[in-house]
Amino acid sequence: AGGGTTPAGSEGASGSAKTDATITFIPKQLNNPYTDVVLGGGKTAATAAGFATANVVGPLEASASSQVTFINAETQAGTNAIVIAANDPDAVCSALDEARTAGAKIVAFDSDTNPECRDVFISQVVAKDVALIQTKLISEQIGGAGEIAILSATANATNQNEWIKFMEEELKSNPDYKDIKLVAKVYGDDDDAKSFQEAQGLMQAHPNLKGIISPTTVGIAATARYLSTSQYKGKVALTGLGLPNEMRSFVKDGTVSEFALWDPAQLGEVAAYAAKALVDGTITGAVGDKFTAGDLGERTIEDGGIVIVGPPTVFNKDNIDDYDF
Amino acid sequence: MEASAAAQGPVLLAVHGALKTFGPVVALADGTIELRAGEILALCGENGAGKSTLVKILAGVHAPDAGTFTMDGAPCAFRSVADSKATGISVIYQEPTLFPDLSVAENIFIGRQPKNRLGLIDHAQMRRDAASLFTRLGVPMNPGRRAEGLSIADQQLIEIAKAISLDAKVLVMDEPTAALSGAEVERLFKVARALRDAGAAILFISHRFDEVFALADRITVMRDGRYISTHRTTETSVAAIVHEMVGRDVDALFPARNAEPGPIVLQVSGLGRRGVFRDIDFCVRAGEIVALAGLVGAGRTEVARAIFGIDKSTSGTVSVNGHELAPGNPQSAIAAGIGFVPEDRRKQGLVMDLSVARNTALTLRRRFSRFGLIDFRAEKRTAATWARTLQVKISSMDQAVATLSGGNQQKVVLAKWLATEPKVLIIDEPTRGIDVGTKAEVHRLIAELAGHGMAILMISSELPEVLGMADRVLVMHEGLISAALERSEATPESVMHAATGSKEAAT
Amino acid sequence: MSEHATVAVDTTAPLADVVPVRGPRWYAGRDATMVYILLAFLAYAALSIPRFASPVTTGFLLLDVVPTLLIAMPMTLIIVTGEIDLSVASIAGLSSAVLGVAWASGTGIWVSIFLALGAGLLAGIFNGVLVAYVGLPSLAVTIGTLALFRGLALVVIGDNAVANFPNEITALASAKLGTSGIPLVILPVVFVVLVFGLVLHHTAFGRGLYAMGYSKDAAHFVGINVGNSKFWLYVASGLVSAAAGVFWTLRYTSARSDNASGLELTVIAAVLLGGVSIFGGKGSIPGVLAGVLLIGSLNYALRLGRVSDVVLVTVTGLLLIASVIAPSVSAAVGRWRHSQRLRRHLARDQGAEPG
Amino acid sequence: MSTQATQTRPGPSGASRLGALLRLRELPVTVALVALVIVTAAVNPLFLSPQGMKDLMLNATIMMLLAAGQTMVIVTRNIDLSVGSILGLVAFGTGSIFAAVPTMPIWLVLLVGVGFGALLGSLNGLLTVWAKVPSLVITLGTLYVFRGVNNGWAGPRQFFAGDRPEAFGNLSVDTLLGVPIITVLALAVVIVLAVYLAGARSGRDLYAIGSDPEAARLFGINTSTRVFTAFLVNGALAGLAGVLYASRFNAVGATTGSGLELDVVAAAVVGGVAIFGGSGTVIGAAIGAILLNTITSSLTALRVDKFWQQAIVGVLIITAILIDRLASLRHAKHLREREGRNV
Ligand SMILES: Nc1ncnc2c1ncn2[C@@H]1O[C@H](COP(=O)(O)OP(=O)(O)OP(=O)(O)O)[C@@H](O)[C@H]1O
Ligand SMILES: Nc1ncnc2c1ncn2[C@@H]1O[C@H](COP(=O)(O)OP(=O)(O)OP(=O)(O)O)[C@@H](O)[C@H]1O
Ligand SMILES: [Mg+2]
Ligand SMILES: [Mg+2]
Repeated sequence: AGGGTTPAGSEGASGSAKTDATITFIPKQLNNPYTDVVLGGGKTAATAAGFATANVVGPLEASASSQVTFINAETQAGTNAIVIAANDPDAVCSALDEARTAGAKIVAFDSDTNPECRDVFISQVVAKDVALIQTKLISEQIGGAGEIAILSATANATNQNEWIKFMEEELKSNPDYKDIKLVAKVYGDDDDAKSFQEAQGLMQAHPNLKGIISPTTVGIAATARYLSTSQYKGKVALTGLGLPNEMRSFVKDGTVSEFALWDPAQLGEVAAYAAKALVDGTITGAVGDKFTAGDLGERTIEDGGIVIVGPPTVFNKDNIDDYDF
Repeated sequence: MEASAAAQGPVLLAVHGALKTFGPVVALADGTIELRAGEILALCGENGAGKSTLVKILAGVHAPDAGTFTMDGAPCAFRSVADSKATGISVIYQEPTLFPDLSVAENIFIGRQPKNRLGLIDHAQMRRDAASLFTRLGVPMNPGRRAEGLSIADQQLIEIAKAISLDAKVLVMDEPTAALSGAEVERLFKVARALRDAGAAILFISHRFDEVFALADRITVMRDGRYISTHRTTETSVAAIVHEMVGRDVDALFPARNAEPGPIVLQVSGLGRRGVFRDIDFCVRAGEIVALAGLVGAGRTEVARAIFGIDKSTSGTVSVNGHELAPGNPQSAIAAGIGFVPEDRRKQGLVMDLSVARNTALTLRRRFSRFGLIDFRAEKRTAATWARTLQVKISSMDQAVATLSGGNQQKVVLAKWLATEPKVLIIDEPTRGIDVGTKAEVHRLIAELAGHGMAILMISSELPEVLGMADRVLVMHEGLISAALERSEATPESVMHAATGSKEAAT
Repeated sequence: MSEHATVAVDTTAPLADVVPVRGPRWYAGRDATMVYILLAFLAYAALSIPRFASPVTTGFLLLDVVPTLLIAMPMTLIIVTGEIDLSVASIAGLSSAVLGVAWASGTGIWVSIFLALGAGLLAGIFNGVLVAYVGLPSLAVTIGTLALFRGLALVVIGDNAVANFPNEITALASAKLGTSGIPLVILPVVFVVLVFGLVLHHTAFGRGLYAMGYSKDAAHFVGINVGNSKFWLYVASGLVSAAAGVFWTLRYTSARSDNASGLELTVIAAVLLGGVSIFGGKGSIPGVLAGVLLIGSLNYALRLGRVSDVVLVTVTGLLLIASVIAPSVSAAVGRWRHSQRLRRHLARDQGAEPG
Repeated sequence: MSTQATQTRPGPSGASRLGALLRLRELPVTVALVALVIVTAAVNPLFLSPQGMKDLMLNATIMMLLAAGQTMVIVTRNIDLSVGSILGLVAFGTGSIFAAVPTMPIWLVLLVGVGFGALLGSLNGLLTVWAKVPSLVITLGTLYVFRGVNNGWAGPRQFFAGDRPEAFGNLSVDTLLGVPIITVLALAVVIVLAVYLAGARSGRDLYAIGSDPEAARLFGINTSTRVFTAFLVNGALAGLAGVLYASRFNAVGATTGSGLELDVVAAAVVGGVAIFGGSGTVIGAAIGAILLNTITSSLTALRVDKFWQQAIVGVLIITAILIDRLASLRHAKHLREREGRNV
């Protein structure tokens, strides 16, 4: 018989706020600067929302199955809410199912799991918006014509793959982009050195390359580092999603002119409030449910059980110093 | 034998009461020697008497537990090998210790290679130095060759070259001749005498009394790790030394045999291995001992390996009791009833880190399996029986064979094969490194096995052993059988002639 | 001038009583120590980590160690012969990829599993031929096949992931035996462990493995077919690794090219921790079992205690170092005590007979 | 006794220079490298553009240093699996130093990095030598421990190229006669090591130790000191590689350099270093490192499907050891025939 707390009863006391509820964040990987900002926001908000304890556990490397043991341990610990950024949408599913059976609420954030295995998914932004802003930025930077390439994270990253899909569709369908040709997609596995060398390989394999989109913070920084140290600096455009703190020097030295990102801390905050609402029974995860995410105001669950955090910001020379994350 | 004029010189190296224990084993209880400049002192004792242990203490390999050591009258200690070398001691160990990946020349000069003006090693000079050493020893050897794959004899010669090149005050040789045949031994002796006459002190260990009496000025005897006595060679006899060594009289004569050979058991026809030997035709009958004689490098071992299937023959056949063996397949040879005691017991005969029991039982793995699972008890019992039969000196069956003395290791190899009760036993150098007492025992054992109908093929570089044991002698020269001599025809002269390929000896 | 005229020496001096003669005892061996450590840790964890002592733990913990445990079996035998197989995790990845692609292309699930195991078998044969018959050093070969098999997995499945495996099958992979919390898959795993244990410790083949681990030549000279033995070990390793890959795929319902990546070092660490000598010749299945379970339960206990993986990584490393250093230290202490006693003994002797 | 035996064995024979050259274990890998570069350049001329060349050299630099250090260790029949972790720790340390004291002179940082690496390497050496236990196990242990320490120290913190002085980053940008400065540095290190291993007595001792450790002990070679030194030098080189890593790449953090160990060993093996010690050269290992790095670049430049790349690298490694093996078998056979009898 397992000692300790009994798993939180499910729909028992609908609407009444629990005061001893616990929440655990499981990011894709610990020790990642972007994740760190997200979790910072999440933990602060978790306390504000009324969770008794907020924990962060997670693997040191972002492989598909590495999160399962953590979910198992949380299940056994009787955690009330698990907030997870899935490395693989399917690999974590059966473990999450067991956690739900034991009474935990599941919030996916940043990178979705299979929709059946979670209650809600907190998305940074509308996936399509992220894709479109990046295609728009690259088109502007290369003058609307030429070869471009994408340097992504891992080949299986759910969020990146979705954005890439939208980018490809947009490039095909939008007449403004008819002169832009996507010639390659490569993966840097969110590893600095690997992304660096992939960027280098792109330049060699595609001598006419005009621009690179890197929809991942590690990838864009590594690519920027390569460009800034090579003859391609200022000649090959680079945009994507990056952290202002990491990109500041590259923006200032002219390697990168504009890139985008949302406020990662807000992502964590909304996830924490959503988790609290689920645990309290205020919402069930059904489309149309509404909850208040602290200072960020009211949020609505949209189609597919998705909650959108907010629009992305575009950073450039003029505004980058206003941000610190 | 000529006694050196300097034999009465001052004591150079003195050891008194050296003690060395390995856990519960007392390897050396009272090691005592007094070595004079300009003399050759022989150290005699049974297997396990502690000779090599004493050598290793002098070499700085083992730290003694007690004992006093003086060099040139001053107390000294051999804390490390480097220490011992610095004191002027140079050692040839019982087993060759070469670096297979390095060239022959570098093996000799490692750590003291000649340097050029830039302070870097002068490889050409090193090769020249090595070549001149080999000329001095009268051995043709390519100094630039890698040491890998050299025969034991060649390795031993390199060890000798290495040791004499050190120009040490004290030269210790632990059974340097065990793997060598007459010609090389003779040359080694010439060099040793020259060194002695130049004032070096030489400690010489051998189980061959003819060598000991031919070379040494004095003989020190050890028994059970203790000093027994020292005599001038001219004032003692083999029998007296043996008596002191063993503590009783040993009948060193070869056992008398007059068994009628039975049917042919081992038949070798037209056996050949390209570039190594060819046209090997002979048979061994039940109850017969056939010796394969020849100089080192004549190809005897290679023939034995091919018969047993270690190497694949390129032509010809081997059959046991009429059944042809698959070439290059030791399992088939074992199944047919062949046992093979190889010449290099350390690398080929034994798994040094395994216990005596496990080693002895290695050949019995399948025999004691029931439904594929091994019957541990039956296995252990059989192993113990054979170890006892051969009087292997051990403290327990679980002792690793690495900790046994050379002779006792050889007995374990024999036990391992005798336990399979083979029809044919091939023994390569059966008494290499074995003391007189055991040697007589091994000879008696071989004779007894033959008496029970075992066919025995014995390879030996010791002429007396060949002549004393064999019913027939096959002599090999350069990969061919140059003579097949019946017992009556086999004399030292006829065998040596055939072995050296002299025309008149060919039959 | 033989001044040392035959000195009579008493050869029965009582030196033997300095240290009593002792044979090895099974309950004091390296493997037994490992089992004690495992038990001690489990007891400690049960008492001090909330919720550790529960059937839920058994279930999750055992499921977690299944791949390591499976692969550790052939790995033990291979390391005992003095070789190594670094490609196991890549073989698991390859089998996962094959399973996924076969299933996605409409092949029946059992046939797909069969194909996945077949891929492992082929991979094992490839390793086996290169190591056993061509005679290449296994460390080097399997560094090569580590890249090759992982690369083939990528070629087979690319950046896709196949997840829609039939529910009955994936449920089987994490099903429990009644309420005991023990996963169903443990039954075949126990069978595999028993088979490898018997083969290593109770058969002629196993004996041969130890012998060749110490000396290939000596093994060859007693008629042990070194090449064949090694070949079959690599084949077994390929097959078992593929089975681990299939289990991995079904448990996580995800066939991907990077499944099980990095597992090779975990397996090797567990095997070495279990007392197998990297030089070959030494080691046992019970020891390895204890080693695998120790790492597994340590892992789970730390996660339950929400201790960061950083600690786990560090502890694993320290354990590994301690496991090889401890015997050296205890031997050194033994030698020191022996020489102390000897010195006292000698001093007493000298006091007794002055001069 | 007779002197006949003298004629039964062949005397010394002068091997021709060409024969010696053909027997060099570095030859196959060099030929492979040259062929690869030529083929790639023929298909994609950009491959040998100044920028392409520079990238090739830069890519190989860090691996070359690691492979050279690893060779020293492998030659003594040891192995150091912890190099990736050492590199990571030193790289993060470099980032920390610049974060704390941005004005720190670069040479001092290099020195500190090398010293830090040497310290970690000497820990490996000490454990291996003192406890007389297999280095594979010890360094597998320290691989985990160093990585754990790095994780604990860095946490989620990372330092970026922007946090370091520009002059430091320029080490891996600026060139000397077309060769990047850090590559020049690495080449110098490789050459010094190569000369040491081939021409110094203590260098040759390393080969003796790897060839037969027991014989080396009996011969009186100071095995402990030599092996310890090899680990120390390897650690120092991994440290140097760590500093250069920080100069070249953008981010240094908790996971920097993880998984490098097997690539390094592979590079040495491809370069003809025998995994069980006793033979192999630093030059060979360095060429092996260049080859492994170049193959990735050229496969990309040849636009080979990237899913095939890893498989091809695997095939290459196996081919290299296969060729090495065949060459040594042929050599052994040759020797046998030359020394054997004419029968
Ligand atoms: N490392 C060791 N551990 C335990 N016992 C040992 C060790 N080395 C030697 N012995 C034991 O010490 C005794 C003396 O061995 P040693 O090798 O000195 O004999 P030896 O006189 O050289 O014999 P041989 O003529 O056979 O070479 C033997 O009984 C041997 O078993
Ligand atoms: N692996 C090898 N590589 C090259 N040459 C070898 C190899 N093994 C043996 N030889 C050479 O082959 C010749 C025959 O060796 P073999 O051992 O058969 O001689 P032998 O008659 O048994 O002599 P002995 O056993 O007395 O040394 C020797 O000259 C030896 O140097
Ligand atoms: Mg001896
Ligand atoms: Mg021979």
